[in-house]
Amino acid sequence: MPQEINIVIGGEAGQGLVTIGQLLSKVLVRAGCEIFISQSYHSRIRGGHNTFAIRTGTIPFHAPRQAIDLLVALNEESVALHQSELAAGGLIIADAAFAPDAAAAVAVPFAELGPEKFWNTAALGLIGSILGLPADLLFQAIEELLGAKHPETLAANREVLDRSCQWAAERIKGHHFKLADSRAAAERLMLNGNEAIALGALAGGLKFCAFYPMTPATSIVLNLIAHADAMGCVVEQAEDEIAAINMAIGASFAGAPSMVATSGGGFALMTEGVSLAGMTETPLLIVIAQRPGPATGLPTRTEQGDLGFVLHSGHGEFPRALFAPGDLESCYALTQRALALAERCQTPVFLLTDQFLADSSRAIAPFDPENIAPVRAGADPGSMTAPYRRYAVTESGISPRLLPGVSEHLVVADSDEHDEEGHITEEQPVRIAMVDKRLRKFAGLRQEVLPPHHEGPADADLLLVGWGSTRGPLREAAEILANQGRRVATLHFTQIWPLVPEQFRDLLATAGTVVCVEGNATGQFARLIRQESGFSIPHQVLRYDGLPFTARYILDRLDHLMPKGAQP
Amino acid sequence: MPQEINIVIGGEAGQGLVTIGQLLSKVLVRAGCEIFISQSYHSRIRGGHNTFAIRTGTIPFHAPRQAIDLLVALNEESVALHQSELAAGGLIIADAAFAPDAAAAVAVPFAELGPEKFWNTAALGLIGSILGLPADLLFQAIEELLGAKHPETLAANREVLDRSCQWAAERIKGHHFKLADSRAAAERLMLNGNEAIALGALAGGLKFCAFYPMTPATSIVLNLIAHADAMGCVVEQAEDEIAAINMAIGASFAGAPSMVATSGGGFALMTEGVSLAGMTETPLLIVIAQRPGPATGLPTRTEQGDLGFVLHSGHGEFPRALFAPGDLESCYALTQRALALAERCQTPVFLLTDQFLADSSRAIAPFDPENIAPVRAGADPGSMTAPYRRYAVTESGISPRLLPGVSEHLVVADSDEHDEEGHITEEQPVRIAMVDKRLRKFAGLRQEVLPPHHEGPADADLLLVGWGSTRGPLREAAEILANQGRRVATLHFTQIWPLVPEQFRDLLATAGTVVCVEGNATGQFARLIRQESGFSIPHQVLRYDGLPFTARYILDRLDHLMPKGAQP
Amino acid sequence: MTTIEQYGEFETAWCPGCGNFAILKALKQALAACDLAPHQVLLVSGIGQAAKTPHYLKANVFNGLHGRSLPVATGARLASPELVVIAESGDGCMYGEGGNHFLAALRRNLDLTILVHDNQVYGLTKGQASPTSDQGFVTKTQPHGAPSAAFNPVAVAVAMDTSFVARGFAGMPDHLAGLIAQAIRHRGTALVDILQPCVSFNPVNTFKWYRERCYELPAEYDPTDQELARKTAAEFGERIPLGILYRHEKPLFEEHFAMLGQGPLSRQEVSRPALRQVMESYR
Amino acid sequence: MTTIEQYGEFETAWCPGCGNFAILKALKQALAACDLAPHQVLLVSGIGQAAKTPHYLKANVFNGLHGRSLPVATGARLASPELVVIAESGDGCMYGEGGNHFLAALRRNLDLTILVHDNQVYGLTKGQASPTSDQGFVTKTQPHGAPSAAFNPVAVAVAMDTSFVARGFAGMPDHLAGLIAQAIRHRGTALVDILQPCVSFNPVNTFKWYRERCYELPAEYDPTDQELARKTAAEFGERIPLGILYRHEKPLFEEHFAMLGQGPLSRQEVSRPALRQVMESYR
Ligand SMILES: Cc1ncc(C[n+]2csc(CCOP(=O)(O)OP(=O)(O)O)c2C)c(N)n1
Ligand SMILES: Cc1ncc(C[n+]2csc(CCOP(=O)(O)OP(=O)(O)O)c2C)c(N)n1
Ligand code: SF4
Ligand code: SF4
Ligand SMILES: [Mg+2]
Ligand SMILES: [Mg+2]
Repeated sequence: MPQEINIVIGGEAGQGLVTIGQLLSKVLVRAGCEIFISQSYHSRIRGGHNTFAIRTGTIPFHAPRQAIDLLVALNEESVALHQSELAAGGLIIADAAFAPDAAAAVAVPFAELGPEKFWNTAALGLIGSILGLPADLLFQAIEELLGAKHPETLAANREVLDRSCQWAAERIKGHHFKLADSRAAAERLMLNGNEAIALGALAGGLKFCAFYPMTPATSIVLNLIAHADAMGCVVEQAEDEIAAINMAIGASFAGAPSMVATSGGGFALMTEGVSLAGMTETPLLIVIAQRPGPATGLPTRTEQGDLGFVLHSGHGEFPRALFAPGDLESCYALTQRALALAERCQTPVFLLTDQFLADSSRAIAPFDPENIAPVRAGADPGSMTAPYRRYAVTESGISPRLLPGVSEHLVVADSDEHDEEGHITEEQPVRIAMVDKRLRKFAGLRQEVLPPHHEGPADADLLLVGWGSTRGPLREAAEILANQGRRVATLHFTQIWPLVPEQFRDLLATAGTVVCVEGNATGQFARLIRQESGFSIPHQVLRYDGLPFTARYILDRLDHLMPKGAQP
Repeated sequence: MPQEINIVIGGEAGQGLVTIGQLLSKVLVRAGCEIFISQSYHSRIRGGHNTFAIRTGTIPFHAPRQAIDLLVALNEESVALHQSELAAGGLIIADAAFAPDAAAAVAVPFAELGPEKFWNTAALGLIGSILGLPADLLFQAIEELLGAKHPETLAANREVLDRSCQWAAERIKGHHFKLADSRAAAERLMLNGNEAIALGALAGGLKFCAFYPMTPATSIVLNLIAHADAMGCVVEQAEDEIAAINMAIGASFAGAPSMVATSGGGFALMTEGVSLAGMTETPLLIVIAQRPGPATGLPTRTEQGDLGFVLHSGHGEFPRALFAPGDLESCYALTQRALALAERCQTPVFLLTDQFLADSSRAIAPFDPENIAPVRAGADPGSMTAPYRRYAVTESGISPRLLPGVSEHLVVADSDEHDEEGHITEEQPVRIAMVDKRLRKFAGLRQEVLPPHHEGPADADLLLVGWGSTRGPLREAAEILANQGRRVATLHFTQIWPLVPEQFRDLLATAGTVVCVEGNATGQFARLIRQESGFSIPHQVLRYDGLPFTARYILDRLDHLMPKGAQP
Repeated sequence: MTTIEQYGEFETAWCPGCGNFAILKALKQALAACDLAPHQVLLVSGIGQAAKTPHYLKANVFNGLHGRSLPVATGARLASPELVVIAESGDGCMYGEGGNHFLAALRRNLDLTILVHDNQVYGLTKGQASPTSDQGFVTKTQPHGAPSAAFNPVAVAVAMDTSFVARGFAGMPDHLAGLIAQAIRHRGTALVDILQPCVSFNPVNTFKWYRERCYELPAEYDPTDQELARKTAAEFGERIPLGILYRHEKPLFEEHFAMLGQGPLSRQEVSRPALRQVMESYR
Repeated sequence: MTTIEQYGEFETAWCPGCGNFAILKALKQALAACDLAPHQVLLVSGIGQAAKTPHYLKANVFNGLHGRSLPVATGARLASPELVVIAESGDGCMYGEGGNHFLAALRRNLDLTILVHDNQVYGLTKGQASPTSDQGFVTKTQPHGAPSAAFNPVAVAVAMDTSFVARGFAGMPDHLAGLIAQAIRHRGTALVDILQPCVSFNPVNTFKWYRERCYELPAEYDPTDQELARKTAAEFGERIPLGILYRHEKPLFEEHFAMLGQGPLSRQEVSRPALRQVMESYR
């Protein structure tokens, strides 16, 4: 019995491959399997070639796999595009009309299994039986989807389902795709990265979000909206991104823990607002889900190309922090941390994700809704002595923040350089005091930096360095090499700014070969590491074709760095 | 006779100090003196404390001086604010009403010299006679200003002028402010940095500029507009900065060498457009006149705080170049170079200046209007084979650029990732080819990088590193130290990106103490140097109070770096 | 009972003779007339001479970016429904850089007051044409005269069926104070475009120029008649109507957000049970 | 004589049944009717489903950023007065993200055609409310219905005295082709708002919905009567008028730039003597 199976469903947008995929995932989770789902789609509503990939088995997965065990091709194009990726012993399920005549191919007479509108159910049945999933579990999923309203439709579906399972059981033999039964708890949450961010935000006390739709960030907001009423969170679609960030700043000023979510192009329009948040010292969470640029680029693909831009965004100088989650758990945790940090340091905090992390799902252990510490905005007016000074110069650089209207204290915020009370000034000494005050907050930020996560021997021959969404593939590549007996380690960053060289300089220095793995064409993070630590990472594995990293992709490019013979 | 005199006229906006200053400057230039003018003003139209400083003498100056020889105080505030800056032997000229009773003060009974509306003329007469400038030269300047329309006004002015000169000649004695006569040619251009940029742009072939008003960039555009009809340049005030940059991109696409000019906050709104220019490979000159941020900051002051922001502006990855002129001559030359480079490499090119350089004037040798090589946009359609491919993949990365409408070839530009013809694509191989093509242009840019300007011994004990507008004060500080027998050198950058470490790494390494001097609070250029060369500059002299550097400011902060006794 | 004195007296950075002084006074008068204490009020402005106004009276203030007063005001209003929110800025700020927010704000109809100091010029940046500059208005940046047609904010506001549309004049401060007070009291988005002579950069549209043209809408004028309002709002030139051009009630934007019924968001706790249910939904 | 075939046939990324197909066809028809060769035309678009249109016919194309088609078109037009410039995009692009440019373009009156595929929804991003979505329109992002009032582009355009204002419908392609042709021929800025059913994300404003409401303006309708135009343009709901709502000549923006008389800027040399004089002026 295989430890894992990589199932890829391919077809056109609108053919229902997502429905099949989601039903199948649900059943797999209930059957106690681990799963990792990644999606790829075109920037169009109908047509185009899309895939829904499910990597499932008995061990947890954190990255997609290239080699396909079970290819479910809903159209001919899918066969053409993916046949070559079939793993040894792999299987292609396709309609008799266009199934290739290859040993690995199963030509399915869908027409015989049922009328066209039930072919999704048929496909589900086939896959289910190949994987040895109980038909009842499959049907239950369909039932939940369709609801009890139309019993006759349900009955018809059940018929097609059974017929298909049967057909598969008889015709598809000699394949070892029956999944070993796994211990994974059935009671898990099925989340993708954007859903985890939305949950983190709500758990962290988010009360306001303004946005302008932009792939791949929109689904974060969709999830906030779905729960807005239940959680008392105001979500407003703004007229543009400039409005979005200024609304969030206004809401935050007035006491609502606030965020915006966008992608590179939309974020570009927010950069003046970022500077405003820095100057007015207004807490703000800015979530950027990256996609390949420049400009419109590849709207539905993935990249890590906006690091330098986000890190330097906004004119003038002010403190900031930047997080880049590496998995669902950190999407949830870091969003809460970022919200709290923004409020505490009264400055913009960034969360940098990308389409890969946004759209890839796993079934994970539920979060504990009791174990949260939601942000509460503003200080207690009672503790304030009059006249209240919004920008009182303090040692930490953090001034007491009151909310307008909650007391008789007047709160004055200003985008011009200002005095302690918030009024415009051009006095040089005040200017210097205010710049120093704002920058002192940076020292505070530096004190609570999350160190990078190091796995493996400190004196490894090979050290793979990465940040954000590459965590899964990075670790899988390392594991594979380790299993081949190589002394390999990974160093993964989830806080990108501030960077504290003391936390990692030695690890870089003591390791043998150091390779930086990142999803862009110019090695932005490697440059940042050199800027902050002076250490030049000699090797890079880069990807900028819009597709996510896989262990295979990394390993292939490591080959030339490895002593021959030691090849993976 | 003194080699130089530092004259500061202080008063309220609206009191006419700029008129006095400009008239005086004109006369000084005609008298063959070298001059350096710097202005300081508040962000308001009337009132506030402004100064017009003229540093004049027999040697060329490239920076303002702190110590004042001749303070002309048009109001009491000016006395209070600047009395302490008076140099030994310095003189204060003020109305009897508020002149301090100090030895250095001359109480002038302006009322006796003439009616209030002529007091500017009176002040001019006083200063002129103190400096020993011929009254006729002074009067000629007034004539040119007022024109011949009202002979009676002129006569009245003449009277007041003579009376004032006389008064000064009799009452103000024992001061050695008579200027040594100088050889400087009278036939010079009086320019400030923004005027030099405008001239450079027009000489470089600029045909289109779109802008949204923003201090301190607006005067660049004002100068373009003043000559727009004569030079056949279209200048349009856009509805906002987003429109400005997109208009410029549209105009450039259609064949007009184009630019935008703004300051940090306005530029923030342009960053998406920067990315568009990078993706569509549209030539564009972007001029950014810096002022202190964040946000609105200090609108009328100076800073070098936007370097990192500009350098990383725009989402995604594409090649760019960034220049930062250090004086009027390089404002003129680099603007032309930037325009040409943008056209040749079909990518955005930046010119980074600031309020100090923008508003400080000098009298300089005229530029040669024959010695120019204006940009001509686009390639020759005749040379093209059909089908024309706007983004044909080439070795240099530069594709033949045709202009729409000039031939039957169709020109297609796209902000999405595109194929060679310019049409939307999501094909991975095409994506990779296009990213590589665009980035190959970076190699071309690297080949023609202007090396930093190094002055002084290669193995100096002290190396002062700077960029952009700090050139003047940097060199003056070095000269002063050199005159004290110190082995000091300066390394000044006017091209900030790309950086070619081979051009300067050794100089940094071999020098004794290295100090980076820049007008911001976080040492942005020093960070960039480390990022690109790995070299950490150990010392910094920073300024972020909104005022320009002076030699004095730098020297005071170098003190602690110098062996005692060797103090300047 | 709030008095105008409670709003204080401050030194300004305006030119002597500027129309802004009268507007500032009218605003204080209106706030006192509405019996609002300074801490109940939030003034949001952009950047410009007009945008400095909030610094010259006692109130909560957010002086943000050029052109962005409306989004900030919108966010603040949605976060804290108890605040009386007034967005105040210049014509360039509101109709130029901020044009898109102006359209969106009128479509939203939050309970919000919009005061525009309309001097038909960019003052703080020294006299470029603004969206409301008369076509042909000559400036240093428009030596051949402003090439675009002037923007008529009240005509557009009426065309967009804005809940409250008025025009005032700095030369008639008491009338103006009355308009501002009614705008603040109005339930919905209220626009007051205020003709404001700029003595430094607008030599054309002076106090005299406006006085010769402005007339008060007659008592019998019916501001609820949209067709009449369209016609009247279009009038700007030889004669300029002052007063409430158009007024009608419509549903407030706030009503679409149930949670705003519970007061300021800052006072609303995160409910663990609700969060648990939310998480369950991802099972 | 140009034929519609010269504009070619291309595979699109649109959904079967989308209103865009008819608009694309009408555009080609209009261009052929105006006897324009592909290389004489520049199509400028933003981002969205509508904005993909220029990729589906032969022409010069600048497919720029979401919301920014108008400034790019403006710059291109000012640089090259010989190009026939058409800005084409969706309702979100033109009236949402690009709202401020829409206002500015109408004020400028360049010789420019603006085609808006108005499907009252954000299509490419999968169905959020757009500025023209009916108030209350339910989407995933507006589960309680769009909270803002719908933007009426033609009403605002008429209020701004735009030179040419028309509304077409994808369900009447020949009528639409006629409108587009007249818009292109019109000397000045011409807006054509095109009702375009989105079969994937707008289940409300369908072909049927529009058919039941749309009516052609009668022959006797006088598009030069602004008061009538204001009234007619305001009509959108039970009945929706189609045709040229408002039309009148006014001076072209281009006329303010003498150098545009000398043809494309790319062909104009830098004059050394002129430059010398310019430099002299700094003596
Ligand atoms: C993004 C941005 N662009 C430009 C500016 C420069 N700026 C400051 S005020 C102003 C115009 C002010 O005009 P208006 O809004 O009419 O106010 P007024 O000064 O006339 O009262 C401009 C363009 C800025 N601060 N920010
Ligand atoms: C600055 C920016 N913000 C957001 C987006 C995402 N986006 C792409 S198309 C679109 C909306 C399209 O709606 P519309 O203009 O009506 O065109 P349609 O797809 O309906 O034809 C959005 C929000 C973007 N590409 N750029
Ligand atoms: S510049 Fe004009 S608007 Fe500004 S303060 Fe002076 S007069 Fe008033
Ligand atoms: S989503 Fe709507 S607008 Fe876009 S192509 Fe499909 S039907 Fe047309
Ligand atoms: Mg104004
Ligand atoms: Mg649309």
